[in-house]
Amino acid sequence: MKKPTTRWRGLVILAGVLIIAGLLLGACGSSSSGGGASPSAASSPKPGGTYNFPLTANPVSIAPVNAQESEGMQVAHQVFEGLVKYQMNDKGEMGAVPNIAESWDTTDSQTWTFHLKKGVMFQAPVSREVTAQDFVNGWNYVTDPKNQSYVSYILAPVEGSDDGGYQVDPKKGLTGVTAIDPYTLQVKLRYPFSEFYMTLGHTVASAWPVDYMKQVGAKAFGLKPIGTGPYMVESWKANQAVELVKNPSYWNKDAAGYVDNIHMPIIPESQTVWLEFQKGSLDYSVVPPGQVAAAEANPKVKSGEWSAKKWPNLAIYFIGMNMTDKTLGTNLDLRKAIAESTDATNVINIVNEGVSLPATGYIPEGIPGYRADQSPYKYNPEDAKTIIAGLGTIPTLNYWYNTDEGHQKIGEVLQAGWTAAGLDIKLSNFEWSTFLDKLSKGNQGSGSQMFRMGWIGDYPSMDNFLYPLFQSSQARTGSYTFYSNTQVDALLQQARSTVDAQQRYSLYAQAEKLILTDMPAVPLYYYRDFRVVNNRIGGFVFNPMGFVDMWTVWVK
Amino acid sequence: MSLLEVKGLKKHFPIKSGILKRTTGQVYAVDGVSFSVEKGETLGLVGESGCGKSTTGRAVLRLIAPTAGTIIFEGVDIMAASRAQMQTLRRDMQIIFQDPYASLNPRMRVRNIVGESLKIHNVGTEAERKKRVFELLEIVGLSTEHAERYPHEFSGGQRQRIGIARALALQPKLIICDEPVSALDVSIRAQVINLLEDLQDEFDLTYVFIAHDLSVVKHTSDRVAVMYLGKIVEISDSAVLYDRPQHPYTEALLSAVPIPDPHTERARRRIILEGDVPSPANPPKGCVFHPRCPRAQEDCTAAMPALVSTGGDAGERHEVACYFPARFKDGERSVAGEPFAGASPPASA
Amino acid sequence: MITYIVRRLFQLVIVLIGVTIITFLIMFAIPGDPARQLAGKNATPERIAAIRLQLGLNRSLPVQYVKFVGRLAHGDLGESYQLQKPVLQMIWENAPNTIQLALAAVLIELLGIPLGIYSALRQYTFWDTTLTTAALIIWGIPVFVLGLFMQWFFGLKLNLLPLIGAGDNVLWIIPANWNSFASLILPAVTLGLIEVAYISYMQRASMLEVIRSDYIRTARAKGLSERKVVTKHAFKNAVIPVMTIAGIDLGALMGGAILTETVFARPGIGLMIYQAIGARDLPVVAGGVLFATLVYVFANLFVDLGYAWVDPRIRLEG
Amino acid sequence: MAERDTSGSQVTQDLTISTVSELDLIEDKYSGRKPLGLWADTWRRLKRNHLAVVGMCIIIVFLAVGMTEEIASFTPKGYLAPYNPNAVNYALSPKGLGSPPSWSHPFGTDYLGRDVFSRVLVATRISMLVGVIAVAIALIIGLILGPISGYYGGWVDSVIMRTADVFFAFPYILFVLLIMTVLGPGLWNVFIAIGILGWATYARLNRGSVLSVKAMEYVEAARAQGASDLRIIFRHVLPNTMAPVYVAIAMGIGGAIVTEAALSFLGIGIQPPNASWGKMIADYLSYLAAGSWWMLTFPSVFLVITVFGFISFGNGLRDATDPKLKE
Amino acid sequence: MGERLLTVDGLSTHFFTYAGVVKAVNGVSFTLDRKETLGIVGESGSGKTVAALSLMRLIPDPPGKIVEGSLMLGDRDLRKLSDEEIRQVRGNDIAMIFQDPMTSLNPVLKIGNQIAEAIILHQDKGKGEAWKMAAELLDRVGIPDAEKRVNQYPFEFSGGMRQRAMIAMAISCNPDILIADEPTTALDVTIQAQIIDVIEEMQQAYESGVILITHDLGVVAEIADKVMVMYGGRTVEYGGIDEIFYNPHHPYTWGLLGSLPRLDQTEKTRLTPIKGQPPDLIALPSGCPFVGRCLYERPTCRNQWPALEIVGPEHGVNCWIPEDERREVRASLPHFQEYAK
Repeated sequence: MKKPTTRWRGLVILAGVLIIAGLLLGACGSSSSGGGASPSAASSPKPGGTYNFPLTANPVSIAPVNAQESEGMQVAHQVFEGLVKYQMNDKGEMGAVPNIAESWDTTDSQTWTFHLKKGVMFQAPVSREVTAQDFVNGWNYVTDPKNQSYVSYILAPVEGSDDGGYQVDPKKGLTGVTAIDPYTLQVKLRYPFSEFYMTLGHTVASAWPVDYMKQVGAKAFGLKPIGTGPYMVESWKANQAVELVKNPSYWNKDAAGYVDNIHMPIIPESQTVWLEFQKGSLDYSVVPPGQVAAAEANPKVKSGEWSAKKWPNLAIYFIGMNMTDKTLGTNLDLRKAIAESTDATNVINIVNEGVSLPATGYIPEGIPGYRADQSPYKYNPEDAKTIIAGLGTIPTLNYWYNTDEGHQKIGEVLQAGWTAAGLDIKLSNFEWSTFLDKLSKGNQGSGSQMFRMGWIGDYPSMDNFLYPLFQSSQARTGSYTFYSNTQVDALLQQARSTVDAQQRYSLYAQAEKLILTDMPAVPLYYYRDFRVVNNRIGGFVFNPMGFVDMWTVWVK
Repeated sequence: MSLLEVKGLKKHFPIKSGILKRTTGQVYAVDGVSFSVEKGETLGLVGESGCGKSTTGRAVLRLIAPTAGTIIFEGVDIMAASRAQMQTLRRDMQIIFQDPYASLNPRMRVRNIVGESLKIHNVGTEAERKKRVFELLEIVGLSTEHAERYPHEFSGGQRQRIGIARALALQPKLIICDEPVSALDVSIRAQVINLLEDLQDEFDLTYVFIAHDLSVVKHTSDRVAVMYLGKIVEISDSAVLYDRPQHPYTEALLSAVPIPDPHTERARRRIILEGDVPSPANPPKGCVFHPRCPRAQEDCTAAMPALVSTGGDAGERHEVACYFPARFKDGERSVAGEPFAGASPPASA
Repeated sequence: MITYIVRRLFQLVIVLIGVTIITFLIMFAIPGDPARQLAGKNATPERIAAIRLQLGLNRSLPVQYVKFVGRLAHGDLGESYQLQKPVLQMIWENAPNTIQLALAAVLIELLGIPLGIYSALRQYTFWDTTLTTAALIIWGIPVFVLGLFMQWFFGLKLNLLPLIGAGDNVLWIIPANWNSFASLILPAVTLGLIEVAYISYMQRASMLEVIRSDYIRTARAKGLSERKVVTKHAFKNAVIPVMTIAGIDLGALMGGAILTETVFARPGIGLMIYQAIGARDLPVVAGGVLFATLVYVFANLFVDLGYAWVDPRIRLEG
Repeated sequence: MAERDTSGSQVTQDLTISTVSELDLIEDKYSGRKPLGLWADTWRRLKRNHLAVVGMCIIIVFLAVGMTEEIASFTPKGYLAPYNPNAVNYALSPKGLGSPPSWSHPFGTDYLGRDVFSRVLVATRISMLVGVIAVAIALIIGLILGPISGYYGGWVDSVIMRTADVFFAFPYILFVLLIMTVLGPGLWNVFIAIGILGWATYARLNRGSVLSVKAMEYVEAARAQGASDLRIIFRHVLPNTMAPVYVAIAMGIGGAIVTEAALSFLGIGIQPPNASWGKMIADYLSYLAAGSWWMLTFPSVFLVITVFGFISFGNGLRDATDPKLKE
Repeated sequence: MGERLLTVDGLSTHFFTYAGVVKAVNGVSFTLDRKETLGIVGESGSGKTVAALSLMRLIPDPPGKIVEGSLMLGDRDLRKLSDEEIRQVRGNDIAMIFQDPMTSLNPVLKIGNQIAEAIILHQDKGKGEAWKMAAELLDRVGIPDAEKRVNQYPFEFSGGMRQRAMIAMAISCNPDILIADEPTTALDVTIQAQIIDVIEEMQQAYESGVILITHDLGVVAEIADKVMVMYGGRTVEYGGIDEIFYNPHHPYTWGLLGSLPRLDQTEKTRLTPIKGQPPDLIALPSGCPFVGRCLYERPTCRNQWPALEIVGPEHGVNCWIPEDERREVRASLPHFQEYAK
């Protein structure tokens, strides 16, 4: 069957392979051109319409008991309110301002009295006024160990709780919290804590009807919880979407919200979110890695149809070092050299595409009391090289990160910098659970040495960026560095009980400086979140706690 | 003493079914076969496919484990032999297979195929073994240059010669020839038959010659056993059996074989049996042949007649398992209306 | 027949036990524990210990397994650690999307049958070579690359179809409205297209074998037209083995759904299990794997029954 | 893909008379030149299949590249590619988006300014290693258990085959994922995870062939000569059951390379700065939309071509060894 | 005899394989009359099946091709018919029974369907009627319970029954010519006797011409009227049944007859096999394919194919050995001593 016509066959095959493969893969190169719709002129807020806001994961929980990760808390933020809420002041600092509480007073920072507003109503179908007893019930519920709240640690300072935020004796309950009368709530702490009121903006401390929950059952309540906020949960379909509707009988007429519905589809891949946004079905989008510049240059951004902006976030990315490790723990020079050769600029410019800001300390800008340039070890690769050359042979060091494309790239840039300084670095990644497990066993020979870690503020206070991370009893689970310094511990304790704000800030700053000098963790950058929003929507604000106050947005 | 004596050999294959794959039935492949083979003689084993002749051959060599029965080879009970004893016994008992394509390992050179048993039994040195292989090849009519080739380079007849050389390697006493020529073309078939005959004379071999082709069996065998549905129905000296068959099945079988001679063939009376051979999983009650037997009577449905010696006309060894065998007296054939004295039907009939 | 089914179900139980044991063993060998995952990143060891106690994770592996099997016998798959929701309910919610996806993918795979037959009948022609080459290239494209390309091209560039999600499932596994049907297309094509290559290759081989068989020669000897020979005599014989493969693929696609569901953000069993692995949510992983296995085994069983139904030679004996 | 066990146990019965039709004879004997060795025979048929030949060339080229890089990895330089595959050069990656193909960097550079061509070349080594070693592991397990299962039958067979059933029923990617989670990331762990799950395919495949081969007369002949079980299995049975296994190996290597890519996409697998094609695809995927098409395109093309090569070669091999599929 | 049905003249069918040209059939001529049975005898590879398939133009193309010769069915040249016309011939004018009844029936179609199919195709009958006829045909070829059997599948039939069904299928359209290609090779001897009987009976009933292809000279002796002996794609000898068996002229025919063990032999004689191995079809000599195995070979034999020599009424042979020498040699062969008179 040797026909002459068979000769082209091999060629066809090869050409086919190349052409089809090329078509499939190369075709994706160009990006779509912009549509023609002109942006509507800015107008004043008006009610109605739907806001489309994607969630990037199925929330673990959207009820106060357990809302903990950003997605669940984002939803809860619209539905629940606490005694205080976080707001930025004129100086660009976050602070806690009264919300359900009208005011509070304390003399010793240990006993606190909160005066509640009248007329704060639970959403339908509960539709009754919120009283101090609701807080007592709610806090008791979340700190009761059998209710498996994993965020109750926020209430750990309250008397009757242990360090983990569980009641010491569930029979007695959370003894520190009592309702003096329907509008007065008294909280006794285990120790003086001047910034206690700031922690109470956290969802876990919100007002919610425990009696109603007991009526309908915890599960039903978990799917459709009732709060006091401007939006109510209409439905939550796991892995599909959360739907919110406007609360028609919201108590606070000043923040009643404009849009009727908030549609929150759950889309795990950022690439997909971004595509959906470009199609116009979302009003808000994250931008996948590598596409920030392209997004900023997008014609629709230029034309004003979309807005693209970097929003500061009260969060820090740092490189932890296991202080119990033989090589790292005892060698301050090495840690210093590592800090000096940590190439934050390229991490920010190359990997983060200029979105984040270089960190000069552990406390991000926007926290009251923030001080710039706290770290004594500036980027200085030449000096690092000299130090390392003087240290003799240093064994290969591990750098660990949890499995993620971005963390990997950061690791690659850091590795390049450290390698240039003369270190030998081995990158390894572990899936999140394993990662934490190994880090937490850093003092038991799990091999942990250097690793990436991040900290997102629970509440906007200096304390929150130092105490849980570096206080001796906390460092093993906070920063996973096993850092311990009695001087730092003393300073932090002193700061906690100091009522005067400026004095307190100065104590925290001293502690921060001390820690930085010991360098158990290299601060890499402060987060900023690059978000593109559709200007169909007005009033969008992305607050530094990572939340969007959706009651301020409106459809133009 | 016979070289080989088989008594009551049975091989039943279980039929498994049901949820737990329990045995729910049996295929009675070989069901109570007895015969003996004298040294130097050829016993032919004929029958149609499914009659159990090949199974019998393999069971005799314990290539498949018999279900029951005794096999005595040179006075040694093979059934009781241990693994090691069996190993030694295998030197004396060999087999030649039907399919010259399937019986040679396609991945081995002829040298290794023929010499394998020498190696297994540690016969001689490497050089001696090589010499022996060359010798064997020449004995079966191949040349030494064939030793390095692979089986697929040979034609069917040549392959069968290789198989024969392999069987001869350890100078066995008994060779089971399992349809050794049925896959070969007419002209080659004769070559192989002649070779087998020559070897028998030269090495004093004893054959059990299994075949479905009655002409070949007649040509090669001294005695012939006819099998039907796992049982021997008739066994006799070759000439006697072909000349004066007593069992109706043997008669039918013989008459069905066409003779390559138009005049003779067209003058013959043929007995055409009705229907097919029943399944060995469900053999008929009574005489296994009775549903197809032209002579069947009521008696035949009760029990399988035993294989008994009829003495024949001239005192030959002739055994038949039939209630109504043909009898020959002074060249006259008669089928008794009454049961033959040798095997009385059960009283209940 | 009944015995056969019963025996297969009996085997199924063995397979399920094996699968659950393996799942348990693996989940216990995995570093990191569910309690930590639940307790949050900075939980204290005491807190983690408390949660372990609550979840019953402090008990030994065999004890937990026996408890699991005991509950399973009552049709209870337990409750998700993370969502505190019955696993059965989670499966019930996620299964329609996955089953839809797998079934649709199988339907798309079946396109390989006409392609394979065409190739076989035109063996060594230009189109045979082209089709075979194209099929083999698609075979090698990783499913996520193909999926993202599909999203980009059909979802965004042409703006024809939804990029992600599953729409609303009103009628369980039937995509009853445009929304849920449209959102099925891209993932199903992505998942199915890669197997089209496989099916068409198998079909081609099967057809080539059948077309050379004796009974095809018999059919030709009867004077049948070539079309009739192919459609009446060859087709059924050639398609039966390929249908078997397609049926078994239904089960295999359950696994393939993980990647597709991730790319297309399609809430389904695959995505559910994937997320549960990350969360060390043992009951969900075990339940999900059990479900996927059940689908696989039942798909196999139905294929065998179907096989016996179309092919008279096969008798399903116990 | 799922393999199906089509072989059942057979009851040894009297062999029916074999019939070789004349046409078969012509096809068997004269579809080629004079009888050659089995391999030569297969090769003769294989080389008529253009797809398979192209596939084989692809395999040879990439295996050669992979091997060269493997050897080079032991040299002080550590690679043979034109540039150090891991050398970061921020100047070549303005805005972290890499730079497009140029004369000095024919495949462009990636987000860290690394030379994509060099990375693709060096990644060939890892991808080939994943394919070859993972399949080797699967093969070793499968080719021990398969013949044992098929040859001995009975409860041994039941245990092995039921275990294989469990492995088949377990969704594959999920299984690999779970094993990887247990083992943690790392090159060898990728080999092991992919390899350890592949055995069932080979075992089942081989068992089927063993069942048919052990009924062959030459196996009986060996037994008749007193050969031990081991000798029969390894000298007579196994060598004759390998043809379908070779095919499965070719396809399996292609499959393993794709599976590794999937693992990389899910974020587990090869550790940076090492790279396989799959890892590169997963890393570069997001840059496509940013317009840096070259990062994704080249490793993808390499991967697709290689998998194409293995599968078309495997398919061709199957056709060439399948007696029923002769042209 | 009866009317001439088929005249084959110089048929050559070659297979163009990668290894070279296989001359499977090389210049074969024969005729067939109504009610006549032609036996084509030869060993495997002799070209007998290919010759039969060529008649129906069923040679797989590629690689096979009828390269030469005329195949006259009555006054129609089968080689010149269009595809459509040759389909009309198949099954209708010429029908065929194949060697292996196990594989020659479609396993997934009911027996009735497979028989009725040809009836519907060629006889313009409705489906119901065709099935009824199918049942009658099954009954005719001796299958009990035919009414029930038509609704069964091939696997429910035993080998002998399948071959009966194949015969029923072949005679369903009352063909002029029935080709039986080794119809009994795969069957046991008692079943073989049944099948031969059926074929003979059907031939009588339908007055067909039968071409019986076999390697079994016994079967030929039983039913053939004339015999064609093939070797290496060539006809080496043809003639009436008695001529071939009692007056053979070709050394190959001698060899065949001499190598057969016979059931009716009374004393045990040694067989006289043909020496050597079957020929390699791809490297056939340009002369007689039997060279190398022939004991009476001469130099011409290798290079030149001998012309047909008529040695008796309807008896031809292709051999270079002079006729008297042939007679002499034959008389010396042990096998023919008893015919030597």
